[in-house]
Amino acid sequence: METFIFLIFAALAVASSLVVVMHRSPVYATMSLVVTLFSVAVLFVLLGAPFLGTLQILIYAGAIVVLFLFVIMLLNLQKEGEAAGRRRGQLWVALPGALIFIGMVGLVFWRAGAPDLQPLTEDLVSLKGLATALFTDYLLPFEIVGLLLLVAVIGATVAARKAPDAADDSGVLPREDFVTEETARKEARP
Amino acid sequence: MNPGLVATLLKYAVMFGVFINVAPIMNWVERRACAYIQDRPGPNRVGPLGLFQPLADAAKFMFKEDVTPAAADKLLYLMAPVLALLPAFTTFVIIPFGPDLTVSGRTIPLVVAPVDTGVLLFLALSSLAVYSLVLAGYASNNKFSLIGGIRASAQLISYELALTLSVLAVLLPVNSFRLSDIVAYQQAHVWNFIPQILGFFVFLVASFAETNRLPFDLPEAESELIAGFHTEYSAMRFAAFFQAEYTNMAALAALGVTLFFGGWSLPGVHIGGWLGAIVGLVTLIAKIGICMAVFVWVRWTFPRFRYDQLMRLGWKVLLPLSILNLIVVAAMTLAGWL
Amino acid sequence: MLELLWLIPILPLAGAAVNGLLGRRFPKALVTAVGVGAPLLSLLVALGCLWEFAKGSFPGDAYNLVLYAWTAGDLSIPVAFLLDHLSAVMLFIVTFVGFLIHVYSAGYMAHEERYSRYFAYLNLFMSAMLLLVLGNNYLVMFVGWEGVGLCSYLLIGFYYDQRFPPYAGKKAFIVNRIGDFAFLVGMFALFANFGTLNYADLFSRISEQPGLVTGPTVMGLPLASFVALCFFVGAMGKSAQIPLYVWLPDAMAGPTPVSALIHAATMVTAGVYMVVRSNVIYQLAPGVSQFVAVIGAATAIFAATIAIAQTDIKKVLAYSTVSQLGYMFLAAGLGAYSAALFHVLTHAFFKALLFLASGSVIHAMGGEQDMTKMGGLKKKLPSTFWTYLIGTIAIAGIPPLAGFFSKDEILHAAAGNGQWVLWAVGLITAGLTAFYMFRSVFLSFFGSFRGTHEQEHHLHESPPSMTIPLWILAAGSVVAGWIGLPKVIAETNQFHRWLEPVLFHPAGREAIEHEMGTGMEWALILIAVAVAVAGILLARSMYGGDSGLANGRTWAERFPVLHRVLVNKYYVDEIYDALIVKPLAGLSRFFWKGVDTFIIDGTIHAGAYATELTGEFGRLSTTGNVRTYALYFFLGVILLGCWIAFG
Amino acid sequence: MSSVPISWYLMLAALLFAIGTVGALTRRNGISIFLSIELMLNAANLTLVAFSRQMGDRTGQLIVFFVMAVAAAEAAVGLALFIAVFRARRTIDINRLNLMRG
Repeated sequence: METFIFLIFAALAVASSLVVVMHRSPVYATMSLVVTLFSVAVLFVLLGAPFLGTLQILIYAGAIVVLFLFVIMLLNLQKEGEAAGRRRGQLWVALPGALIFIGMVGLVFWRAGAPDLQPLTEDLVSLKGLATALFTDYLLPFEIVGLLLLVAVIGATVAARKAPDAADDSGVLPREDFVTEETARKEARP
Repeated sequence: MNPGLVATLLKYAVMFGVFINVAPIMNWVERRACAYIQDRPGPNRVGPLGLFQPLADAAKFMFKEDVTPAAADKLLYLMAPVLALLPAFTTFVIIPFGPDLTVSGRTIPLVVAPVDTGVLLFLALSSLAVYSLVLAGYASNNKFSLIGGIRASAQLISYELALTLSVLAVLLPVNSFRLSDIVAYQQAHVWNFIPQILGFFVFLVASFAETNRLPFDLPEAESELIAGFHTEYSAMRFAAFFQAEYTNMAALAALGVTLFFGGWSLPGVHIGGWLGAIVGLVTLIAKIGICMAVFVWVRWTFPRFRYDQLMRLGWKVLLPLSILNLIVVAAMTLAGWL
Repeated sequence: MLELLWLIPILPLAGAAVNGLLGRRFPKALVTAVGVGAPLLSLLVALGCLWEFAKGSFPGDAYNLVLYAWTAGDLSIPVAFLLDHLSAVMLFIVTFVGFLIHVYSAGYMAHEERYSRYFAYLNLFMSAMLLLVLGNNYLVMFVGWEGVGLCSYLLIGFYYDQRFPPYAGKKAFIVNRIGDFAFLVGMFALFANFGTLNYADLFSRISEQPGLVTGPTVMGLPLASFVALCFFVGAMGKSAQIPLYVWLPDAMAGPTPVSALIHAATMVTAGVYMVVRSNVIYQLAPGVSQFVAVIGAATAIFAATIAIAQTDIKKVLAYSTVSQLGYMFLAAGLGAYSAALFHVLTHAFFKALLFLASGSVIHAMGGEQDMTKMGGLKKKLPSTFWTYLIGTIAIAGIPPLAGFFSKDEILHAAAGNGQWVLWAVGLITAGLTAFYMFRSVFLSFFGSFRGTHEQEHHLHESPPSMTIPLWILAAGSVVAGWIGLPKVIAETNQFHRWLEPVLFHPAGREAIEHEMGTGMEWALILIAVAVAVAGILLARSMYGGDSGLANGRTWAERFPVLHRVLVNKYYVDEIYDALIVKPLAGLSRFFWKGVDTFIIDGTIHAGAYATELTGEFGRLSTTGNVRTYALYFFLGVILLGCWIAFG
Repeated sequence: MSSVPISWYLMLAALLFAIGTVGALTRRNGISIFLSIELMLNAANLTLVAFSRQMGDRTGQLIVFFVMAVAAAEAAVGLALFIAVFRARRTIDINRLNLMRG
């Protein structure tokens, strides 16, 4: 049963990740990534980490990828065209590299054999244990990650904001879905 | 066959039966209530009091032509309604609808999926609902739809934060993600909306936004975006969106009553066995019904927000309020008052 | 009451903070209320404290109030206030004169745009000055010392939108810095040897064992002499003695009340206060004391001669201040510390009065400071004229006004010590003082008006907020001297007796004054008064009447070289410029062009060029395309992985 | 119950990682590169969880948690940068953003 589920979702993950990498439309690529993420989440649950599986969906699929999609639509990105100067060379180096990498890992496992998975312990699955470790032994990294997120929020806001003077000088109307009270009043003035 | 699997399938069948019927019933309720509020009769031709109106609508949806715009992205256009239904019909699996049942020596918890990460799973699944709106908007290849889709993604992400934080505050004193534990806690103490009234209001407002209901129906705003992301949809695909919207509402209402109003339980009532299960289910349905009525009432009473107001409310009012609520509840929990 | 001592400096500080931070938004009346109210409250508290102090309702000679200890590692400096007989006198001068000048300022600065800023600075000055006076150790004094320096800088450059004032402020700051440096070095020397800067600890240990300071040497000098010299160099800067006096005349670029308060009555006397405070050390360094006296006398006569030729009324007063400060140091150097402080007290009254009255004149003249354009103001500005005249008589040393008594005591000390040269210099200076002060009176107030018609039309007496302080100060200028009547008139010198607890008399250096006969004393007094009267009469004969200005010109033409030298202030600024500023600038330019640009930059450029050359080759690998870099990275990872897996 | 050997999980992770790497190295669209990087991060996460299971140590799971947080931060900042770049250049084609060419 477990093997069966693993095989299904592993195949799904590989297939969808190939779509992510190969499809020329960013929207399809993004949606395929959701499938990959979902498959990996299932594998997390199989490995005895249901909390991480849920988080994977909640954070990755529910927030991060939505953000990708949001930006794709905001910029209205179209399919990657066959523009001039396409670099084939890049592919001919990257592909053998990736194959070497896989071969390398495979060789390591071929040498080491395939030990069975350790049995699942109650302690490993329990949410309480995870939370306790997070807020005691790993409190400092946790705080640092919190700080990192705060910095990222501020940085993202600053980076994505329109330059205030440029917006005023160009005389270009703000985009309609971002018309605020102030800009509306400014426009109304003769 | 595995008896556990059978029980799960049966439980799912019960909940599915409840939630699939929300949309037709609400269709009728909404139209009649709207008419009542606007001082007009509303649909009253089909059957007594127009009660068979939903059937007529369903028939109409089935026989209408299913149009796909020529410039649309066919695959995504097809997937969007399906994606809308998917979270709608999975989220309710974690809602408990009665006390534990003992059948031939086996204890069966009356919840479809009694998982440890209960509430989180609900949030995770419901967060996927945004994809259908965004994809529908994108695939239609129509600027109104696209704007509706962008608005939907921004709005849903923004209000998810406040919603999640208000839910987290409920979990703190209970010390568990399982909704059945939360119900048990409320049975033992008092319904959560009393100590956490602030959290409840944040939850209420955020759930209006999460379901794209007025006053937060910016993604579909008829007057400016025609119908937003589902402008191009017709016939059964439109019906799927319709169904998904009401099912989502019902699921959020179910979560709300479970978190804040004791779920299937009633204060002072402790009945076990089959009777208890039935009473629990009926109580849950009744509570969901009251919540849905509030949804309808609010929809026809409030005007729509402007987009910037919506964002300001979400980030500058609800989010700080929910954080405040979380801090207060955490402090009270630490102090042992909850 | 005495435990409220800390309020005295804090109140003006609070006023400064309020006006400085919020004053722009306040209405003018509120700014005035805060700016004048804070010194008033401070004055009231100070008077209460002085009353308690005079009653002596505490053990010992001095009252100590420790606020908190400033601690850094092993070092602990208590921030503490001290009220003894010496700081009591200074406290009275600063709060009383300071308050009057604040009142005057409210009228004088009424039309000033930066009104609130002015009061913020002035209050801050009060606070710093009080800190200087009240501190119970040298470090607290130094904090106040630097604070008043800062405020002086800010207020001299108050009209910063004009050309000259910012320059003058900078000059004052830099010149003072030289003195401050010496002061600091002196403090370090004391601290290194005693581990404390507390007056009481230091002085009691020194007076019990004078060997502690006369024994060890620093740079070839006995410790006492070294410290005394350092402190005196500090005082030279702050109190404008030769050779560091040059900033004070330029400081007149600030508003006139500021000149009165900071550059006449209080701040510039801080040096005198410091020397008197350190009298224990100076008594043990007789050589340095003699040096102080000589410098003081030289400054006195030097400045007085310059003042004769000046036509700017404020410049006359400024040089007169330098000259009077020279008197004070003369007294301090002679060991007549009470006489020095007595002169500080009387000078505070009459010099503040003179400055304020001149301010009133300038106010009436619409900003005109040149006496050659005045004349005949007696009738138009009666209050101003009478008060200015009282101040002039006081400074000229005519009995029974204040200046006479203090100046007489200084001359008496010189004669009593047998220093007849210094006595003669002081006497000549007294005559010159009487001459140039009456010269300014005759030029400004007598004769006929020489300004423009428009100015004449606008002539008006100043408002009461300005004239009332004038009259109060005039009264002070008359009576302030009576607290220190000389022996020949009164039984004992009250002021002398008051200061007795803080003065130190080492064995073998008693003053000789007791041995002088009464007749001799009367003779000296008469000579001094006669010289002063002669100066006045000379001024009247030269400058009295309508032809005063023309007479002056004739005299100037008779001695063209002398006149030019005096008008140009002995070319001291030019000499400093040629001897110090120019060579320093040249040296800096050498370091800039020669050392920095050529040697240092050249080395770096060579390195940079080598780097650039390397970069020219290295850049071939950077395509600017992120993916290329990522590819390098990936290949590196693979190689590393192979090495780990198979190596 | 037959259990899946850990090496299967790890091989799968290696495969996903390789796919992500090739994507990141060959795609020209900035967003696509980002997606590939997310893929690589997920492969790493899978490895961590698998080893965590095998070693019976939950540190691996905790690190996955941190990786997710960092990925969220990275996505927020990265996408904001893309918006800014797009405003200035009207494109997020990586090949055309070569101002840093030596």
